Amino acid sequence: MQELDTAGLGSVRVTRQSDTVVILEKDLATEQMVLAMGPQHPSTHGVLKLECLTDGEVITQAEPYLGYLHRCFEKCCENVDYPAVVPYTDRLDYLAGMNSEFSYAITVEKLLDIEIPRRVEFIRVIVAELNRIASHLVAIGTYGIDLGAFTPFLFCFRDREIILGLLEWASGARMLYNYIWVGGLAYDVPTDFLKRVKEFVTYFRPKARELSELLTENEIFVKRTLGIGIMPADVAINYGWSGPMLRGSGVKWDLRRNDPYSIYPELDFKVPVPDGKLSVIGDCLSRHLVRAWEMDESLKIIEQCIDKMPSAEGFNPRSAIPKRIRPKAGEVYGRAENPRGELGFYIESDGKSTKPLRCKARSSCFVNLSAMKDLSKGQLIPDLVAIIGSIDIVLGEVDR
Amino acid sequence: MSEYFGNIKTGAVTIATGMGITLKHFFNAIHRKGDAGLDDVDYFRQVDGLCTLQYPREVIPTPTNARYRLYNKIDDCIGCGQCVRACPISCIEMETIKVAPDDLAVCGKTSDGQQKKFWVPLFDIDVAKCMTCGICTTVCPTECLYHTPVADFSEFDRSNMLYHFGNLTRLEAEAKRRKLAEIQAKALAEKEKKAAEAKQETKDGE
Amino acid sequence: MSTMLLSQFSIPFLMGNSLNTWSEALAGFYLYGLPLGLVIVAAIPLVFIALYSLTYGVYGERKISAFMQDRLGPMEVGKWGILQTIADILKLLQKEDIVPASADKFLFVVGPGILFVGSFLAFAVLPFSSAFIGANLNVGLFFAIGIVAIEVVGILAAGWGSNNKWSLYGAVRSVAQIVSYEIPAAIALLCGAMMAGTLDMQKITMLQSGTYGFAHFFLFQSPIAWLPFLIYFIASLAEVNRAPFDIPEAESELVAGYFTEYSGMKFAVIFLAEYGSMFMVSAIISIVFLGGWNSPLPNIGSVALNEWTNGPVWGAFWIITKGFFFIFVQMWLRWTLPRLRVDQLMYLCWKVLTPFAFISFVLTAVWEIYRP
Amino acid sequence: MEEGKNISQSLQESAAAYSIIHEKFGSAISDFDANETMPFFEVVDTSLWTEIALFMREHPKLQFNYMACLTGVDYPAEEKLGIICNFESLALLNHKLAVKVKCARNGGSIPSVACVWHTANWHEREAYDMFGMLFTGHPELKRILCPDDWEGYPLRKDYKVQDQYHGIKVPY
Repeated sequence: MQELDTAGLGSVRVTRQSDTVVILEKDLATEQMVLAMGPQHPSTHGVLKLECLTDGEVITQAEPYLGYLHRCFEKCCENVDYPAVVPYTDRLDYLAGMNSEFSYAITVEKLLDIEIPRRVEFIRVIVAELNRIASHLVAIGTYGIDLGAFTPFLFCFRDREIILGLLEWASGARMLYNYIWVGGLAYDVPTDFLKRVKEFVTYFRPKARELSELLTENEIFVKRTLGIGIMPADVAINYGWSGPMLRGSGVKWDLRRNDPYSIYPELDFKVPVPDGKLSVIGDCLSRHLVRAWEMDESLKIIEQCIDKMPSAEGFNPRSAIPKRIRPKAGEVYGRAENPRGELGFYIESDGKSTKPLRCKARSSCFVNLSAMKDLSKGQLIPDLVAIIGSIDIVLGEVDR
Repeated sequence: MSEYFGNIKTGAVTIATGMGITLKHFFNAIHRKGDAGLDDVDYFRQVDGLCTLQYPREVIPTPTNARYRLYNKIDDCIGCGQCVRACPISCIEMETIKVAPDDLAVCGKTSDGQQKKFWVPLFDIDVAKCMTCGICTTVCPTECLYHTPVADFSEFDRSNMLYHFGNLTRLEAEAKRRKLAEIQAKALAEKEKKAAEAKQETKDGE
Repeated sequence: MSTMLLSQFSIPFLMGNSLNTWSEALAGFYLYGLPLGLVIVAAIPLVFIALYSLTYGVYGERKISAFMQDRLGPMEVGKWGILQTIADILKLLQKEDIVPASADKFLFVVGPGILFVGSFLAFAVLPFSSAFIGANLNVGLFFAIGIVAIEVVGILAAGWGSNNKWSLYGAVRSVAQIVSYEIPAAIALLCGAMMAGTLDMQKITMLQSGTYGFAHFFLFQSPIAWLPFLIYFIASLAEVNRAPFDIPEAESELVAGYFTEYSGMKFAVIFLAEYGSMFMVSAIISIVFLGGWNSPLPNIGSVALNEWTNGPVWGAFWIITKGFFFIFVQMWLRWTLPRLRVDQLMYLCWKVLTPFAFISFVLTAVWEIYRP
Repeated sequence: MEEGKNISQSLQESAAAYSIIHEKFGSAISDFDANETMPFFEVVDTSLWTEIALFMREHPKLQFNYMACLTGVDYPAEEKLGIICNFESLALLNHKLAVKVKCARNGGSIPSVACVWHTANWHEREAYDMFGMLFTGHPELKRILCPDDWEGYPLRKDYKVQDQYHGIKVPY
């Protein structure tokens, strides 16, 4: 008779009877189970696979597997002209196409070193902020679903629908806009557009309030997210987190403020960070709250932009677009604040071709998700769902 | 202990608030929002209420500048091929035949009076591939290629997604091709003759 | 013979208010001197009620959720989509009945059956009107509490038999949840039983009848009856796996919990059982606290509203209305609240509901002794 | 005008940061490429790369705590592969700097900095996946976006897609 220790699975007393091991007695040891969460799972927000090692409901290790939605964005970019990359950027983060385009456009403009008409900048900011609200609405709504509240999701989609309608009216498409071009815009906005946007802002404020009453202030919701998946600020920075994730950890860092581009320096808005009163800094609730607050700030930005908007007289949205985009040889890393964080583009040009030599998208979701392994350790399965939801991944951007 | 009762109290209060909101919406369900498009002045003056529509019968109008199904007004197409080159995913396939000089009048002019110099026997758009980016429409010099606001054009058979816009039948195209070949052959012969003559002349000159 | 037959036939229609005669008459129905053992005949109306509650439960759930979410809900089948559930049933009937290759076939097949039986057995002791109860047990309430536990076996069989990790999680969660919540639920119901002094469902209901209508209901008979009422309502949500306690089938965590692998009619049976038990707990709460088949309308002077609205048929109307009201509240909660976590669920059960249930038990006892 | 001044100021900051690193490592790093769009230097002695990275993160006047991006690049003309890292001192000193590290095109390797910045972990896996350079010292260097048994490195300029993948025709 002997005792075997089976690597943390509790000890087993066995005996040998002519070469076969007979288990006499087993401790009340739990066995670890491999649980494949995804690629088809309701709460992985797309085709993400998490291979979890679970001990009961407790996750001892979770390893993300990506690439199910890999569409060779970077290879495609090397084979098309600079302006033709724009529709592909829409498809990175398909919930915030305008922001992705914006990021790409300012990157190439930095390389080209061209001046953009002011009205173009204002329109860009308005559509980007509208899209940010739309994207945060999806984030908040799907987070509700992850935690079991279905109704807020549909309220979010009801309001997002209006934003998509507005953007469709401006750009011609609902999600994949190809509206912000390198050096300008595809079209000027329709005549009544700004008036309607302003009406939307007044319409949306009470709805946002209702949403927060229904979901964010709900005690069950708070209990489900408070203190779950805490990420300290320094670790978050080391992981390269950005956007609402980083702000949720209490770092006041917003590229619109700290690395200003476009007309953001002229605008008055706050960078919301949790103060630790409503939530534990760095937990899921903080990240959720930051998103909710950011919607308010975006509304403010939109209002200011409409007030300050230069007149449309003699305005040609394509006036600054070069006839042929062929940047000088060089490299550039440009970035903008996306709803999910820093979307950067590294572009290398050889100075001869009209196609980029290398175009890399630094996706915020990809980087944010890389902390999954650390965050999920020792959490329960429902908490894992809450954490994935709070990271707010868009697999289109993770896998590119 | 006070935390314990506080928790129960906040729980009860917030749950009641949430239930109030959903109940309000429940009773609001006697209203329906309507199907105004966003370009409608009264869009935000519609009542709050059920906001979904019964799709095939009720549709939110797409704005006039919406960018969905790609359409080519072939009568205006001059066959320049810029769209084919611009398309990032090569969903346009095009074949052109140069118009013979005596056919120019038959081939006609575009609506803005430009002489067409190419027959376009083949102009196929694979709308299944098309990602409606609109790049082809911006390079089109005659603006004959454009996106229409028709958003729902699904098909049961994928081959029906291949839209043919070419305006010549195969026989016609063959005839035009042959004619062009003849003319070209003639021109070539002419050229050779001329070259030969020139050669002769230079020889003679020597 | 013929007169005997006639009398037996006409009994249910002639008996009026006298208790349980309809069902007993049906059960004791002799044809040519042979007992047809017609408990089954007595059960037929029950099954119809159950199917009705399923059909319109599902339809109601879809419509109610739609209206709360500013949607239209099902609209295509019939006017306002009223035939949607029938279309769904037809669809489910035609579906392939898949048994996973690696499933434990016996448990997989037997699971939904046990679930269904567990949820519908309790219907036997529910008095649907003064003249109709499936089986008039003198321990009816006890039977109803006990029989719910059979569901657990069905859920565990289904979850284990599926041989799917998500199903197993769902099943284990469900067992833990239902077993825990039985305790506050039972204690809360005991408060009602204590006020009635009997476990007989029909007698409990009768004790709540009177000319003042709702004022005779146990909920309004004692100043602390709202507490066991609330506790039982919350615990019953957990017992039938409704939100915010739907963690055994939490679709965003466990895909569909213990019935992930089910399809076709087996899925339909599980669904039927779920809506059946929803109605069952709603009926129990209305019987114990809200007077069952008694009309809530009081007599006002010479306007004898209470008497006009009481009787066997009215009784069935009242209890089904009350049941549906609680089903509505269950749905209302489901479409408002997020889901609790497993440990929070247990916290709520053991640290909130159970102590309060004991407190309400003691207070009810005190009230019953020293009642003015 | 305002913007122009800003950029040149950030360039000065980058240059100052570079000079600190240069002081320490001397000829192990190349000269400073002071362009306006992305000022960078190249690590000549690649074996020192992890050390330089750690120095960049820890030095009180550098404090590059944030790796914004790590890009793999193919240089077929030089027969080299490279990575470009964009660093930033986030919320501390707010200066930026980019670093290039190159290795041989066939079987080349670069020391991993995943132990210095967590960001580098997945980015290096991605660069390996797409270009095929090895990162020595990486905790788990395996493909991330492509399947594990994919052939070739897709973002190399001379990449030819495989015909069949588990019996599925690949080229569309």
